[in-house]
Amino acid sequence: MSEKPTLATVWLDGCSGCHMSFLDIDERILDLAAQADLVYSPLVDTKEFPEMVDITLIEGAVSSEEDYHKIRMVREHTRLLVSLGDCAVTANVPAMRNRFAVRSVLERAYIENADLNQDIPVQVIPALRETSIPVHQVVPVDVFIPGCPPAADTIFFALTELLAGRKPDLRTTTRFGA
Amino acid sequence: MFDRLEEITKAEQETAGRFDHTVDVCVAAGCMSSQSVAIKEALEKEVEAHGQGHRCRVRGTGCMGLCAAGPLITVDAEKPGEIMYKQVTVGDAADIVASLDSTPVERLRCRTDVPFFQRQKKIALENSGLIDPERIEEYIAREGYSGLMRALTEMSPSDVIDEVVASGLRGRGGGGYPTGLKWTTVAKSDGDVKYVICNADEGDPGAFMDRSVLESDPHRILEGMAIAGYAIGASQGYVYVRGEYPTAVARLKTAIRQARRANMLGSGIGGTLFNFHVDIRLGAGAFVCGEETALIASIEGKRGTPRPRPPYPAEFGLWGRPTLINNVETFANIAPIIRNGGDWYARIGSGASKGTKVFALAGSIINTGLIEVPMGTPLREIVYEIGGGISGGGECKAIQTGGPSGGCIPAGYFDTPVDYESLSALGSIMGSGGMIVMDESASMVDVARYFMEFCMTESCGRCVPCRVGTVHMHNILDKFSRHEATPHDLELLEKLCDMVRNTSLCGLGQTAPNPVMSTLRYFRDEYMDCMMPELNGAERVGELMEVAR
Amino acid sequence: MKRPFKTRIKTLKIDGIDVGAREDETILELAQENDIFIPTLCHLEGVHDVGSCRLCLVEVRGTNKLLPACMTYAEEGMEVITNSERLQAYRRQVLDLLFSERNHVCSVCVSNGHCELQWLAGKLGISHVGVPYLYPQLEVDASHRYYSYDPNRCILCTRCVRVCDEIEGAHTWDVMGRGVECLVISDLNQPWGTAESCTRCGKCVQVCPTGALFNKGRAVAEMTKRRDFLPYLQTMREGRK
Amino acid sequence: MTPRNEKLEPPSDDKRWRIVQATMQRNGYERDGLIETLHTVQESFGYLDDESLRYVAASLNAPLSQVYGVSTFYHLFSLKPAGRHTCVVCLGTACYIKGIPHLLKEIERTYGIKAGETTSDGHLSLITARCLGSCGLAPVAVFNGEIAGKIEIEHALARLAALREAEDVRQA
Repeated sequence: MSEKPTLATVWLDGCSGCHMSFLDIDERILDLAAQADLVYSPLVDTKEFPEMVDITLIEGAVSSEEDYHKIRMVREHTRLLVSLGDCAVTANVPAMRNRFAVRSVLERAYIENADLNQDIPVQVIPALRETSIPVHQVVPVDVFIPGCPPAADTIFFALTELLAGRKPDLRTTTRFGA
Repeated sequence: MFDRLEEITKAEQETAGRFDHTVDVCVAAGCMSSQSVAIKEALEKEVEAHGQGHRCRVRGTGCMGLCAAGPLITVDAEKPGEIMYKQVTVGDAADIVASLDSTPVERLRCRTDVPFFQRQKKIALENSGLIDPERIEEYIAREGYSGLMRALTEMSPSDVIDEVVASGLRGRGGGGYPTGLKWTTVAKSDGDVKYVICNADEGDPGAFMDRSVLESDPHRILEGMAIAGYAIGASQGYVYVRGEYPTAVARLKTAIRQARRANMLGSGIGGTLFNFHVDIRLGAGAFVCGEETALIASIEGKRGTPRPRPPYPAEFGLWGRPTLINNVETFANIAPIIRNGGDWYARIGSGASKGTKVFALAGSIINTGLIEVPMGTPLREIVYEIGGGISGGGECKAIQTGGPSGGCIPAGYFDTPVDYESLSALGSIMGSGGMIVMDESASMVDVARYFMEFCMTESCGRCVPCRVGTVHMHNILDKFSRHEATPHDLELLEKLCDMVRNTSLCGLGQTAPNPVMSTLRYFRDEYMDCMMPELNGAERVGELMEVAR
Repeated sequence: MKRPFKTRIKTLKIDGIDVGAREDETILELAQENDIFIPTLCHLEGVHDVGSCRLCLVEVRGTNKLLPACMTYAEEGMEVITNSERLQAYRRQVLDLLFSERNHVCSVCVSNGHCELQWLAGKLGISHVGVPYLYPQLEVDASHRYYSYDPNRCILCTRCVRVCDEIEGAHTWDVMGRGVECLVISDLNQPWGTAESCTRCGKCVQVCPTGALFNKGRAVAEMTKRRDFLPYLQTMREGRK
Repeated sequence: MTPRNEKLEPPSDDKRWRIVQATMQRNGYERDGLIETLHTVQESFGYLDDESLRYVAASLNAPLSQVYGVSTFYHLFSLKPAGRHTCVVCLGTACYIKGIPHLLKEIERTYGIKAGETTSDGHLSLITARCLGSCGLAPVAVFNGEIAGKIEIEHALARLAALREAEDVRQA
C-alpha cells in the first residue's frame, strides 16, 4: 500500500464539466499524482468505493435516489468531502426543475419532447427525488469550490492546499457562476 | 364646566334612584357571542310584561370579566347584596325578573366572593361592567371627564406631564417605555402641529384587553387622549383600531359623537380655549401595524411597513410631525392618575412597575376572562387563585405571555412576580397582557412553531432577516414537529434566532425568535425528542490534519 | 438658557479613525469618503434610503442595537465599528437568506459577472448557502418591448420602485403582498408591457443590482449597468431651484 | 392615466359608488384616505376588483401600483368575491391550544378547499382570522357573521351542512 493520501472524485447530477475542468490542469496532474493516489473516479476503473478515502471531490447536485444513497455512502468513507462546482455547491441548473412536480418534469422530457418511445422509464434510470439539492443539504461538506465550472487553476490550487493540510482561501479565485 | 358635569351626575343619580332594581347584561364581545343581546331584549320584554318598567331597568353594560361563565348578568351591581348570574339563556329571563323582589335564582348564581373577583384591583377597568358604554352620562356620573376638566382648568400642560411622570406609568402595549418620558419628549419637540395616536391595533393572538376596554368604557380612552393632547400641545388625535373589532368601532364612534355634543371633544372644550378632535382610523388586518412607524404609515394610507428609528415618532411622526403614540390601556389609566394624583398611582404595584395591569386569561384555565391586578402579583396567584386552576384536571406546564414576541414560562417559575423586569429576566415579556395557560398535553415545539408561523405570515417583507429568516425558522420547527430534524437543524435554528433578533428592522422581527428561544431554554428536551435518529457516518465532519498526516 | 449657536460639524471615530462630518452626513457616506468598505444592496445614491437589506449594519459604542449605516447620521463623539466578526457573520447570513429566497442561478443569469449580489458573495466569502433554498414559483415577464423582468432574481431592494417614483415620477413599480410573498409589480400587477404608467425610460433596469431587470437582446458580457445618471440628475435638479 | 379630477365619474351608475365617493370626499380626495376608501369599497361591493381599484386610484391621484400594493398588504381586503356563505375560523393562540387546527382540517377536507379559498360553486368561503379577541370562548368560529364559541367539530360541520341544505331547499 502506498503511503500517499488518497483522492476520489464522484459524479452526481452534473454535466461533467467540473471533471473536464479538473482534467484541464493538464501536465500538473503529474505533480498531483506525486502527492496523492486517485483511487476512485469516473476517470478510473475502480468499481467499489474504497473503505476510506482522504479527499473526495463531488461534482453535481443530489437529484435521484441513487445520488442520495451514494453521497451518504461516500461521506461515510471519506475524511474530507469537497463540493466541486456550482451543482454540488448550489444545485445550480439541476435545481431549476424544483419549481415543477417530478411527474411534470418527466412528462416534459420523456413524452412531450420525445419523438420516439414516448414512455416514462421506470427501470434502469434512478428515480428522481422531489427536489435537486446541494450536497451539503444531505451530508456535511468540509470544503466548497464554487464555479461553473471552477477553473483548472482553482481546482489545482485547492487540491494542493488541502494536501498540504491547509484550508484553501478561494474568495478571490472563484465565485458562483464563474 | 365642572357644574355641568355635576348636573349630569346628579341627574343620573336621580334616575338611578327612581329604580328599585337595575339588571345589567354584559354586551361586550364575549357574552355577545353567546346571545346576550337577545337575553337583554327578553329581560326588557319581561319587565314590561310585568308592568315593572317604572321601577326596574335593564341595561347593556361592558365586560364583567369572567368570560368563561358568560353570558353574565348582574342585579343591583352597585348596591349591597349584588347578585351575579352566569350562563344565562333567553329562557331564564322570566325567572330572573320574577325573582327581583324575592330570593335570587339559585341555579344561575355565580359567586362573587371568590378570588377571581376579590383579588382584583380595577383602575383601567373600573367602569367595565358597571356602565352602559353607549351613554356618556353614565361615564360622567362615575367621575368621567372630571380628570380632563381638572387638567384644563387647574393645571398647566407641564403639571399634567409631571403627574404622569410621578405615577411611574409605563407603556402597556408591551415595551414598557415610561409614559411620562414619552410625553415629555413629544412636548419638547419643535412644531406647532402635533398628534396623539391611540394604538388600538391589538394584534397579539390571545389578547383581548383593549377590545374589552373599548367596548366597555370607550369614553375613558377619549378622555385620556384629550388630556395627552393638552399636555403635549396637540389638537388632533387618531384612534387606530383593528377592523376585526366592529363592536368596539361602533361604540367608539358613538362615544366620539356624544363627547363632541357634550363639549368634551371638539373646539373650546368645557369652555376653555383647548381644542381637541378625535378621528377613527380602521386597521385592515396587519399585525405589524401595532409597530409605531408601521401604524403611522397605515394612517397615512400606505402599506404598513415600519421604518428604522431614529427618528422616533416623538420627533418625526404622522405626516412628519411630532406624534405621541400610546396604547389603549395606557390611555385608560390617565384619567384616574389626573383625578387622584400620580403619587396615588405610584403607591400601587411593585418596584419599577407601578399601578395595575390588565391580563386576558385564556387556554387551559378554569376562569378564562379578563382580570386587572396590581403589578407584582405572583403568577401562581393569577393562575391558581384568580384563574381558578387548570381546566380538565391536568397539571399546568407553562404560561405564555407576550404573544408572538413573548415566551413560555414553565410552572416551576410561578412564584415570579408579574412585572416588566422579572418577566424579561425569564426570557419572556409583559407584552400587551395575553396569558395563555398550557397544560401537560401542550407540545412546546408546536407552540414555538405556531408563533413562528404567525410571525412569518405577519412579516411585512421589508427587511431581509425577518422576511426570509422567519420562513427558515418556521420550516425547521416544522421539521421538528415531524420528528425529522437533525442536530444541524438545531444549530441552524439557534443561529437564525440570534441573527433575526439582532438584525431585523423592527420589533416584529427582533422579537420573533423569543418563543423559540424561551422554549429552547426551558424545554430543550422536547426539541431533542423531536430529532431524527443519528445519521452515523453520514454526519461526520472532516479534519484537515487527518489528511495531511 | 438656549445654546446661542448650533454645531454643524461633528467629530467621531469610525473603526478607530478620527473623522469630521457634517451633521447631515450618514455613517455610510463618511465611511465611503474615508475608504472604509461597508457592503450595501438597497442603498442607491440619488434616491432615499430604506434600510431594508441590513447589510450595512454597524456597531455603535454605547448601544446594543446594530444601526444601518445608510440611515444613521453622524453624532459628536460617536464610535462606530463597521467590520467586527459579528457583523461579518450577520452579513454573510443576510446574503445566505437572499440567495435562498428566490431562484438565483448565477451560471445561466444574464447578469453573471455584473451582479452586485454575486459580487458581494465573493467579497464577503460566501462559499455556499447555509440554509435550504425555498424555490418559489415565479413567472418571467417578457411582455415589455425593451426590457424583461425576472422575479426569480429579485432581492426586493426596491431600488426600481424608488427610482421610478422619485426620479422618473411615474411610480410604475411597487411592492404587493407581504412577507416572503412580496413581489415587485407594475401597475395593477399586470404584464409590464401593458402598464400604462411606464415611460420606458429604463432607469429601473439601470439600477437593478441583479439580473431581475434587464435589457432585451443583450449578451451577458454587455449587461453592464449605468448609474452615474442618478447623482447627475439630482445635482441638475437642485441647480435649477 | 387620467389627470387629477376632484370628482371623477364612477365606472357605472351603481348607487354604491356614491358611498365610496362620500368617503373620498370626507378625506379631501387625498391619498391618505386610500385605506379608508378601500374599506368602503370592500364593504359596499364585497371585494376589490380592477375596476374599483382603477377608479379609486384615479380619484385619489394615486399610482396604480401603490393602490395594488396597499390592497394586497392588508389581510381584510379581498381581490376576489366571497362565497355566498362565510366561515371564519379563529387561529388565535387560545383557539389553537384548544384544538382549532383539527376543525380547520376537517372543514378543508369536507369542502375540498384550503383556508382562504371559496368552493368552486361559490357556496362557501373558508377564512382564517389571526385572533378574534374572544379567547375566553375558545375555540371560536364565525358563521355568516354570527360568532360561535366553544365550538366542537361535529357542531361546526352540522352548522355548515345546514347552510348547504337551506340553499338546496331554496333552489328546489
